[in-house]
Amino acid sequence: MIPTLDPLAVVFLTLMIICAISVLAVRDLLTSVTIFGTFSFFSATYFAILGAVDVAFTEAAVGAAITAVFFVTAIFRTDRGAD
Amino acid sequence: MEGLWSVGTAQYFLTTVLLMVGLYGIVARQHLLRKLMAMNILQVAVIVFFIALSAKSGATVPVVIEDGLEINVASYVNPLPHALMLTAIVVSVSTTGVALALLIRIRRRYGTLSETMLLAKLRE
Amino acid sequence: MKLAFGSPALDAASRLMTPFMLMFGAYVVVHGHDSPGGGFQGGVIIAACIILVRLVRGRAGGWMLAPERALAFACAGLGIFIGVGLLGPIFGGNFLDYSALPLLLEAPKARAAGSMAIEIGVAVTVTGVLSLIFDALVEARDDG
Amino acid sequence: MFRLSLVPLVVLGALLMTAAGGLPPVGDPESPAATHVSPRYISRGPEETGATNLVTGVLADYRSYDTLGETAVICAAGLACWLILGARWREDGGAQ
Repeated sequence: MIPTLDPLAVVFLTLMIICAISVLAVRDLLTSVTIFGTFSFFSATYFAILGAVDVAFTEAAVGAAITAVFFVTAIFRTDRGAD
Repeated sequence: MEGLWSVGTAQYFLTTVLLMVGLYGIVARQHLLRKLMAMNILQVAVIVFFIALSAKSGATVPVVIEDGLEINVASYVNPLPHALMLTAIVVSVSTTGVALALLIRIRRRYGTLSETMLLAKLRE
Repeated sequence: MKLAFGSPALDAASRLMTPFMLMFGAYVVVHGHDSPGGGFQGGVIIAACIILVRLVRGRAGGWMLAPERALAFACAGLGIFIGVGLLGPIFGGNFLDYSALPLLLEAPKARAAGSMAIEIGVAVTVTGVLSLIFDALVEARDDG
Repeated sequence: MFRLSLVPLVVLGALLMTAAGGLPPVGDPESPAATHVSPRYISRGPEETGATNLVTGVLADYRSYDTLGETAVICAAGLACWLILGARWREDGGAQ
């Protein structure tokens, strides 16, 4: 009754949760931003598995490139390493 | 309750966990930049939920390939949540930019981005 | 923040990548009707190209999109959008109804042309706004 | 105070977990989200909008009011960011 779907979706959701927890747990802010970019790539892969190619495209370009660059710029403008 | 942890339903639970991680980060973390990252995680969780609603098993991406024939609705995923979430992603990046600008101004004015120190300075 | 952190390898790589990124961005905007893509994605890719050159070569690279000009780009994109939308009522249709445009085409083609114009406006806006936000974050002055 | 703010968080998490069990499973072709307006978008989209990419058709044609408001929002965001941080006009004796 329950339709089957690619089990890879669950794998990538789990990876996203692990990345999200480590974004919040890591001490250094730059490391945190890097893991956030990884998180965005995992979410883009998840969207591509579910068939949302446009959303995956946008998420990969925006989340991994533009948002990470903005965060790195803001960290260099303020303070790095503090929690 | 059979099939509760099947592939189809487990994604909702995992999405809820992701949303709660983001919400916990907003509540519990001290540094304002990290709160902003947690807010981005929460936004991605909402987007994941909408995209999960749009999926159909056995369907393909919403680009029509057959020409002139009768289009089978069940063989393409639902394009409406994709269009809505596309705008949500672009709005999220611009709100992140505005939030970072505000954070830079706060840092300039008060010299810190930690929440407790900021509240202590505000009370003086 | 040091504005340019160019090294010979980064410089050569950015010079090699820039035309392909611009070409790919334009392709994604224009071909968005028949393949995954559209105004948002193409605008983001072009903005990423501008930000890349700005990061590697700094302000001296000649790719500096001045904030006033970026703001003009953003407002021009919004103006293209509203202008194309207002062409509908002018020629007797509804707002944003592209099938009323006098294009001597049958309805689906005219609607495709109208939404193409809108996608170009969206791409111009996204490029301008992202470049503007990056510029504001980098150029933020340090005094209170 | 901090522990107190965790209480609604836990309550909300439990509520969402309970509610998630009642949703149609991911990939269900008969779910309410897939049967309301989207069959029209899929079946008539290419001949009405001229775009074989259905997402572009929905974004730029069926729901272009949505896109118009969204473009206005990001334009306003760019303007706000520039006014918060740039503010060149302050140097030549403007406001403040």
